[in-house]
Amino acid sequence: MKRNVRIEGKNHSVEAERRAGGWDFRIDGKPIDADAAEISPGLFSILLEGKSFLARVVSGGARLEIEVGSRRMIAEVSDPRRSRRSRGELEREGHQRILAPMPGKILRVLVGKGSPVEAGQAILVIEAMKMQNEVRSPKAGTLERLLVSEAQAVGAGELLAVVA
Amino acid sequence: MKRNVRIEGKNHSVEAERRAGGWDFRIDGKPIDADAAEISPGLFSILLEGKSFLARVVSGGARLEIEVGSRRMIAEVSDPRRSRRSRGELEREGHQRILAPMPGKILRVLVGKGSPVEAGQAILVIEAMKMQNEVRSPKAGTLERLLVSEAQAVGAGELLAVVA
Amino acid sequence: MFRKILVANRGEIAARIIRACREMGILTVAVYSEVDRTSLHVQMADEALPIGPAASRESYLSIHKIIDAARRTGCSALHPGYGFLAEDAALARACDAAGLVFIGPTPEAMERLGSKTEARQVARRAGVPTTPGALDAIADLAGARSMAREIGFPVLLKAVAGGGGKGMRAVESDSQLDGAWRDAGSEAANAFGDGRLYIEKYLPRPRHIEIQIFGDHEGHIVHLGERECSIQRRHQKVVEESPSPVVDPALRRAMGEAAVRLAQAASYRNAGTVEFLVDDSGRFYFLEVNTRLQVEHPVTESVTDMDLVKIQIRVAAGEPLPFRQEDVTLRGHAMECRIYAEDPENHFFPSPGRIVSMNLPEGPGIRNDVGVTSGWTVPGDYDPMLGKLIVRGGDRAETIARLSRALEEYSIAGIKTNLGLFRRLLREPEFLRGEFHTRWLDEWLARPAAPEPPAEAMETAAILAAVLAEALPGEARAEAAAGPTDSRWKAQARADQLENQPRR
Amino acid sequence: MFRKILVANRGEIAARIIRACREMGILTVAVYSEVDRTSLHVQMADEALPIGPAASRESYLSIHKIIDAARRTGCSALHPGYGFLAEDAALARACDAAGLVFIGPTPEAMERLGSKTEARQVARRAGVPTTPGALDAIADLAGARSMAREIGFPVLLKAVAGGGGKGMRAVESDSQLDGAWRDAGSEAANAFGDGRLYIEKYLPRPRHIEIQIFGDHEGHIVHLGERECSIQRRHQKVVEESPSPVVDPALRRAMGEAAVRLAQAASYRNAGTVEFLVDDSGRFYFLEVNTRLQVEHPVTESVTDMDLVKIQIRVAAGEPLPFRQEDVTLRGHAMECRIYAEDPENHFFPSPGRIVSMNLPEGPGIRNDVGVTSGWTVPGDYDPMLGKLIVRGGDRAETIARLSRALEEYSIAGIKTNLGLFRRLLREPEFLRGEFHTRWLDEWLARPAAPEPPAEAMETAAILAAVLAEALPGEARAEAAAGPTDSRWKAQARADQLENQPRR
Repeated sequence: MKRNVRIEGKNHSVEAERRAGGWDFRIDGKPIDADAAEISPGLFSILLEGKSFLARVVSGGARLEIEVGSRRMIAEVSDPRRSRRSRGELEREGHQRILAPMPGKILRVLVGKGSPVEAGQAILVIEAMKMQNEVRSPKAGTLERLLVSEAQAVGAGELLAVVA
Repeated sequence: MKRNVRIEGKNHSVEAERRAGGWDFRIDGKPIDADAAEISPGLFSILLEGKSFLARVVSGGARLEIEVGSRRMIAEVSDPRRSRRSRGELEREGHQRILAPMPGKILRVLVGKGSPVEAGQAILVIEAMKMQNEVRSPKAGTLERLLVSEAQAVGAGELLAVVA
Repeated sequence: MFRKILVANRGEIAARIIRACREMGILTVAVYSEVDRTSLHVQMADEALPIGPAASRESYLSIHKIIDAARRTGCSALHPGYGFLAEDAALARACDAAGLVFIGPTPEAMERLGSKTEARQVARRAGVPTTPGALDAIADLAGARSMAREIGFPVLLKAVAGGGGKGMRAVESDSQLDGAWRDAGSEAANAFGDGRLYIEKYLPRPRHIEIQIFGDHEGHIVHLGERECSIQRRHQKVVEESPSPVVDPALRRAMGEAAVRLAQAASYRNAGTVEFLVDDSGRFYFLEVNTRLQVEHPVTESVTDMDLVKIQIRVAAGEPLPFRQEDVTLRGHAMECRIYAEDPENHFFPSPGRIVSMNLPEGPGIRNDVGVTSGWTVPGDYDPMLGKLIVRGGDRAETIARLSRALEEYSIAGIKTNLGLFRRLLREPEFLRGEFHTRWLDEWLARPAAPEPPAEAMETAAILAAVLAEALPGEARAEAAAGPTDSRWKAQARADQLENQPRR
Repeated sequence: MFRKILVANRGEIAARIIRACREMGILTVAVYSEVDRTSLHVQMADEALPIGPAASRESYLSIHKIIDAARRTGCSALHPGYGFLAEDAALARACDAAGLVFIGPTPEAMERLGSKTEARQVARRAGVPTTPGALDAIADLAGARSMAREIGFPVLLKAVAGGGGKGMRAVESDSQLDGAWRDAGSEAANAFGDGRLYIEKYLPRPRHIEIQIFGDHEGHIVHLGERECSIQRRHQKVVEESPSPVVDPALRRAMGEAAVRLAQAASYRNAGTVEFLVDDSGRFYFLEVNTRLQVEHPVTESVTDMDLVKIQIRVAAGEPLPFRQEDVTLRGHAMECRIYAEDPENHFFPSPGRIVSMNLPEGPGIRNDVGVTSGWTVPGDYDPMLGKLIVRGGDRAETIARLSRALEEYSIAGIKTNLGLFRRLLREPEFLRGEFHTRWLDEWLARPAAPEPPAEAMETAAILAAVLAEALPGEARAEAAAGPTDSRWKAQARADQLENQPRR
């Protein structure tokens, strides 16, 4: 199989082929002396030219968060056969969707629908885990949509508001 | 669903019905004030009239080995709709199959095919984990079949011999 | 001794108390809210009773429900842990009324020391140094201004009923006093239902060093040495250690004796902590008393080889302290990290959710006090602390080396944690030299992070893991690699739009 | 200090050594056989090299391959752990020849003390009491008979090259001597390639108590107190503790000084253990010296707060011992259980296979030294020890209570373990009183087990778990509940047809 991987600001093309007892890897066309084994879900033992690394996929989705030793890296993996547009492309420059960063309760709404907002201005406050978390506007503009009200429970990733 | 459970030498009929947020149980027709939740594979938190038990299914198959606290019990579960004959019934009294108790290597065969054997007599020796394990005949009779030879590797549960 | 104890708490401290009880042959009753049915403390207890919905006010903060649970299960005592109702004298009184032993100080001592100004008065009378400032609530802004001028700016406005940095403001000059007085007062009123404030001298770069004390029914009071708790983020302790890098035997004795004098003046019983600020020159000033077991009690347990929860229970049952002051000796060094479900890379957002997998460090010198398990969903309704990692070693250097090793072994997948923060902190020379104060961590976090050294092989390993994680089939693995809400959340986090702060 | 160390072992001891190295900033190289590619020690090391197939002779016992791996990776030292090549002077010599530091004693000391008769001679010369009997190999049966008559029956035939009960026979009377001589000789020849035997007086109910010693290049030799190791199954230690319930300070000093004298006589360096038998009246007799780190070293670490592996490495690097005899003080109590993949309910059959899930105990006073992980397949090619649980407490009673609590938290699913044996043992009054000897456990195991008290609620809980485990869908759970080969195996086990014994 072939994948594109973006990590630490660089793009790599990776080929992985199964063979008896493991995998053959190429990165950017160069064969890699590597042996990778999945120890448990998300935990990989990787031997690279005799060096032993334990790579942990600690959270996933489009951007995988991977710890190797005490080093933390973000990797984006895509399948070159599937042409898909990045989130950045999909997200219109002019419209910024504000999502709930965690499950919680809307404690206060600080800006009314249609009001102008500054970049960094607090729009609402979510309470989660005994903490008040202010959700701020990523840009200057107008609060075009406001989808929640005070005391409402919200789930992680739920759309809260749109700034245009 | 309905199951028969044999545990600590007694048979029970058990009914379990899903309800919102849990299960309703009856044992031998009597409703049980119980709340059971699976915490992780094989690990169950069971609240019985307010008492908290952690039940661990540590090994499975036809006879489940279950630990509750430091108590170890063997439970045999069967579906009353499926009539199945027990291993005991299937296993002819006159023929005893001798299975490998662990993966290992046949170190020595002590009795030849067709030879008479005493109950408890060592038939062969398997080496596993640096230990020599003598496999003994469960009954007096004749070694009717011998399916392995010295230095052969065997898997757990593999048929080694039959005593008739 | 008690036959059965109700544990009026959840999470790691409930598990901690249950373990102590089990080792003493005492039965335990857990209480739990709806979202905690499968939590560790319910699994571990002998009995478990539901006490209501997720909201603390209707479950873990309901004195009525908790006393009722204790009565129904035939408990003879109650351990409050820390947080929730642990410092609420009303719970202690309700226990008395219900014929239950409250495992902690008397309600009178809790009340007297719970008021910050009254505690300062007790300290003064006991000859314990306090920061210059008020011994009573300040009546109004004019009173605040005159006191501030008397002791000299900078000053600190603090809530009389306060704690945890709530209702607190540092005031640099006369011109800031007006706004600070108003903000702190309303914050205190919101948090404690008591808006009264007092003033004390502001120490610019103090250390927070506290003394563990213990008293019994016979009036014996001893101290168990100090804990260094200066590593704080926004007034919340994050790393604690014992002994403190700046406390020598003479200072330990002086602070310990001061703490014991104060406790004697308050007729203190059971476990408590006397907190001090210590300045550059080794002068110490009384800060406040915590009338309960502290989160960080394991560092003291590690260097004294004592089990503080068991001693709490014994003393509450009327037994005398099983040792005298001269029997207490500190040996080795211990350090604790508080593991939170939060994202240090993104404004320390709380990060509730399902723990897909969890690997704890093991081996010599490691103690894991954890309240969660792999596969469990951390609810968003409570404090984000998942547990504590406590490490002991022969000296501070070995302890830090061991803690670094342990943090490399530690992994929690599925939710964000502050493990990475500790790994970074333990490479920081100032931390390693023990050169810090209560605002050091906030300042350090505000510094631009040093770029990580290049590590091509680690990158390659991460690339291979990423490809396999993304491409391989397998339900279990897929689950680890992709929490459904997680990626959306991170998209938001990246936008760097949020700011969080302790609840007022 | 060394930059990089090769760890010539596997399992928990390899992980233990790697942890010590990591804490010292030393890089580690693991070696592994084909079946150990995904084992814990390979995951934890900085580098890992394959050294051959599963069979030990072609991998972990191959001096050539191990030296070669060390050379190729640029190691400057090698730690042998215990077992495998740890007591093989040929490895120490090969290290010397390859310019590697062998972390252990000199090959000369290993050889001299590895011969049981030579070690007895050294002991005699150093004024260390030995059991009456031969100081040299016995030439023939006639010689054996005359020596046996001289010291009086019962006697013990032992292999000169022996250890672990191999080539050993207790002889009650003259008439048994003939057969025992033949059996022990051939067993010794099989096990050690050396059939020579000697004779010593058989002590009927001795305790096995050993002294940890340490020597440096400057000739300083100290002891770190004793370990009580009388709980043995067929000459294999199962539970160890320190201090021993029967050793008082005077006996500790006497045994410690004897061990140090013996070590001095052998110019001993690095860690070693002098084993003694102790009779009812507190008289002690030299048994043998183990010229390596012991499996049970953590109990000594727990009561001394020292890290023996780090001291081993420092001493091997030429550093002097970092403490003197008077600095060594024992504090508290520690006990260790060796967790084996074996079935105590069925003749202690080895039980290799896949670990479906594994929950380790945590909290105060717990140390887990484990060499396996959840999901890993324990190979059938090596020793069945999975790891060790070490518990420390203020005294023996607290340690046992804590160990009981820890064993209740411990669970390993998928393979059989001896955890249940320990749970039962810790309820046994004779064990609790410390009244045992080296054959006590075998005798106790032969006694009919006391019937368990009725526990209807536990049965009900088990019934519900059984029904859900059997009936619920879910791949992961099904896997836990039914190892495919497991049920067949158990059918066999039930038939009670087997008997196992240590390999000769």
